[in-house]
Amino acid sequence: MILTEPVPPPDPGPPASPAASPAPGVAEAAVDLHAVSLAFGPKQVFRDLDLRLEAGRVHALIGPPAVGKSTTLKLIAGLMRPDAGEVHVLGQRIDDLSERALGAVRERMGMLFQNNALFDVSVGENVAFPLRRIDAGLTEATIRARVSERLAKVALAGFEERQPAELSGGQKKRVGLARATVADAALVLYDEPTAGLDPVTSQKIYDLVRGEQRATESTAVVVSSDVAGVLTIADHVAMFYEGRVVFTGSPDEARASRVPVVHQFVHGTLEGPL
Amino acid sequence: MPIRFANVHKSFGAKEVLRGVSLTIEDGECFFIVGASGVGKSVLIKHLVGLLRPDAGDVFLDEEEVSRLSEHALRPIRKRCAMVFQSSTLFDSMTCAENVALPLRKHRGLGAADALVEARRRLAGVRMEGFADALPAALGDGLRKRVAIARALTLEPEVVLFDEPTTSLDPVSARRTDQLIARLCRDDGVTAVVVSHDLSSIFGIADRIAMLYKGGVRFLGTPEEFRACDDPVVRQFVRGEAEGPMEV
Amino acid sequence: MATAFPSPGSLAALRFQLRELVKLTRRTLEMAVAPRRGGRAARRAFAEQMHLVGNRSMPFMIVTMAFIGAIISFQTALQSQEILPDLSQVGATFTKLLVRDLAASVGALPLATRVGAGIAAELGSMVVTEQVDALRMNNADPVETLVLPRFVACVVMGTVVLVVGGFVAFGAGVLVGQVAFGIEARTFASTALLNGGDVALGLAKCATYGGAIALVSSERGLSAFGGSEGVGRATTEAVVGSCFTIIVLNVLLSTGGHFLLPAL
Amino acid sequence: MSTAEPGWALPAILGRRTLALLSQLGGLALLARDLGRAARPEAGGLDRVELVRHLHRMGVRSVPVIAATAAFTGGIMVLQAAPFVEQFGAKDFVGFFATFVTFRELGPLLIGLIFNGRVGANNTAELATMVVTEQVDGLRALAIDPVSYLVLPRVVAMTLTMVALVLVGDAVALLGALGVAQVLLDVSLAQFLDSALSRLETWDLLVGLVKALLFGLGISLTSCFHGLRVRGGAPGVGRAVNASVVASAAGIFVADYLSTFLLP
Repeated sequence: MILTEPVPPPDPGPPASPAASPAPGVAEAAVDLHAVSLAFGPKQVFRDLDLRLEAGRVHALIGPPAVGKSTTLKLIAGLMRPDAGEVHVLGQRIDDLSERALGAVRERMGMLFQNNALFDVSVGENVAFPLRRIDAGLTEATIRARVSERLAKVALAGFEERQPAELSGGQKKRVGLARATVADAALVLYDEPTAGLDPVTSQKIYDLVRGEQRATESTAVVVSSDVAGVLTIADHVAMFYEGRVVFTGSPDEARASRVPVVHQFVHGTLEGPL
Repeated sequence: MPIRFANVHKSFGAKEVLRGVSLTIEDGECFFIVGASGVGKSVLIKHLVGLLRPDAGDVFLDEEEVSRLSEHALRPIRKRCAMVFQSSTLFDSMTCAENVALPLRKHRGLGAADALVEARRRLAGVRMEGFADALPAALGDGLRKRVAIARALTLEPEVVLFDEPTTSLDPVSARRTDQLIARLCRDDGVTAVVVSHDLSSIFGIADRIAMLYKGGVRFLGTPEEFRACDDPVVRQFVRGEAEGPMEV
Repeated sequence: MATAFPSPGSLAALRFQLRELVKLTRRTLEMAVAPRRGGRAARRAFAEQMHLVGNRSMPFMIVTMAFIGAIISFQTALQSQEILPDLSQVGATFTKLLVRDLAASVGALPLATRVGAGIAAELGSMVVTEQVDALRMNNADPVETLVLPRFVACVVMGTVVLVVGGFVAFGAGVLVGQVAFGIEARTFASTALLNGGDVALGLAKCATYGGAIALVSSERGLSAFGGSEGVGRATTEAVVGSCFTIIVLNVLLSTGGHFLLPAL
Repeated sequence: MSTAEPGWALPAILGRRTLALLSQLGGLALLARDLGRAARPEAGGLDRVELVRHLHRMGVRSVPVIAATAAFTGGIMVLQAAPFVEQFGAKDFVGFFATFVTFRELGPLLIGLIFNGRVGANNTAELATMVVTEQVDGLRALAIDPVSYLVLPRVVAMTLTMVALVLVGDAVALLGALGVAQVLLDVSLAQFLDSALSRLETWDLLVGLVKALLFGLGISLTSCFHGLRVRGGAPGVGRAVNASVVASAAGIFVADYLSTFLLP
């Protein structure tokens, strides 16, 4: 099992600059979608979609509802397969892998689901789940130590024995976040991490996402409807519209964009093509 | 129809949500109830139409004590005081037009066909005439919200309660919804009570704001006062900062 | 899961479901023959499901089967009165009917309702809350971690529950024979007409129905989509699908039994 | 599933179960009372638009699965009778045996179970979904009484539908039995019909229909009750459906038992 090899140990050193990547010089792509097409029944979601997300950054995927942002995350995770085209993740093509072969890639990925997807077991067991699945060799003590370390990091120290049903929306979200990152994933996918949360709680979640990415130099891909919030932590933004990527660039470039849809969407103005 | 909450308490099991909320909302106001997630904003406004009943305290609508009325006696109140839910609550087995036609059929005595004609006219009022025959499941959140607003307005209510009207909407749809609410207050003299934590809406259209915190009213005033307030909890909320005294 | 759904209720949808069911059956059986990873969690999952299917369904099944036994015995006696005035054969006939078919086939229907709805509701809600996707992201194959324990539990404990239910039905039948028709319990509780083939066929039916309930319900649960409505739909389809599958399997097994394990 | 129940001592379990059963029966009684009130015109009365919609959805669209079940059931009845026919040479009785049992007992029972799985479960799922997505609160906020608008048309539609489906099912089961009798047992069409018609009474058919009426009422009330009582999001919907089909199935068996003995 590839557990520790691809990921550098958590390094409390100075945060890496946005441009830093595991292979200095050439910016390596953590995710590369090439000519991807996908349809749900009669509804064409993507036609020839190309998207390249560099390693070691926080990427924000934005766009109006139902343009395929969450679908993109599921393609990257291998939970869905494209009808045509190639999906490369962490240097490997995954769209033609079997479910079992996908396992090796997924061990290097973490995902925070929109509904948190917490299991009906204690908070501690939820966070321990990836560790137990990835490496049978970890001792119980190691697992417990890593779980409590991770829970402390999301400000939920001592919550091990609680049941998910007892928690508030923001707390569940943080448990999901702890579970997604406990195995030191090289690529973490966040599906609407702040949906339905108030501005203060949202900002706390965003800070955690950013802090985690900086500390492990991993890659984060965040899908969010809260455009203003997600732009505060992103290094790179991709905007989806009508099945295509209509904009990629830095948050500042997004705010300054003259493309009408992008401008209207980012600034939330009423007049425009949307 | 002035609205008054008098020392309202409400608990769910062991969880005390409201611990003595007192508020007065004037006629024709665009009144915002704001606060962190789970602080009991929706719980508070559901008391106004009798969907929840207080453990202690009273809720008055036009000097009528809503909290004491039976389900049957609440009906006239509910015709005058409409509610737009966070999840829109459109009936998913009916088309948009049928959704809007239902209260017309039930309360205006219109026949099924007449009600549908009138419903289409109402949908045109929120620029949804093109979706009259679509099922709600086929629409996005923003469009569903507009149909829900059209449905809530069918009986020409004097008060409309909006529960998080812009949550989970993209920025453009959110501002469109704000505009619709503002127009209701300005042009039709409707009292709007809006539950929200969307800062753009709050500073965009609110006449007055009440902020709930830990089961009570922490702040009450105009948007300008809200922005200038030096209470650290209010300030943290207004700025949307992660660090601060606010417990969430 | 699958990306394209034919409109529900159509023949295409039925064919699609059948294909999915066959696929799931094959994968579950493969897993059952060659378990990949065991461990504490897996053992606990098996025990939990056994408990759920066995112990938790038992009270419901005992009550149901008592009523079924009473009804069947009553009707059998009423019928044979028409054919033969002598009631001495009723007990033996009743026993044979019960063992060969009714204990399994009629008992499997309430069992499908109880267990099938439970499985589909649980798996369905795991799908719509994305827990199944979370399992897959953590390398836990849903068939291995969710379907296999339910399948094994249903085959094993389903058989146990149905056999126990059969005895309860038998007891209730004897009681009705005694009370309503005045047939001596000793005369009624006769195994004179019973042979090994009947027992084999009865047991085969129990195990087959148990497995079918698990597979049909799991398949429906795992293909749920679209929020709470989807969970409800999956649960409904699981109950109807399981009941219907049992009835079809009964025709197949009974016809096969008629030729391979003759009754006389 | 959490098993954090406050005790496993037998009295505690029995007490809890009794309480749960009583609270369910009480809830059903309250719902029935509310229905009586809702039926009065000033409370809204019966919504015709909804009634027609439900009759179509529940009735017309259930016909295929009910017909298939009935056909198989008729076949199975003859199949089970086969050994005895061969043993006692009772060919003259096959027609009567098959129709009598189908009309009085198996027809209503099996159709009731399938109806419970398809329509009852669906109904619970639909209402429960409406509750958890706040659609029921939405109705109340529109000053529309949920009992008169949602429950009343459903109860009326389900009861009518159940009776109609049993009539259809009886006819189809007869055909199924006829087919199998002819092919497998070499009983001629005339022989079959003669034996059925000469011995069968209208009362036998009526008993089945009375049962259908009872089952329809029971299933509709139970399924509405569980649907409106749901708690806790998508998983709650699954649990409600599960509870509803199990309670209805138990109710069907109890009602069947009582009516079998009370309607001679």
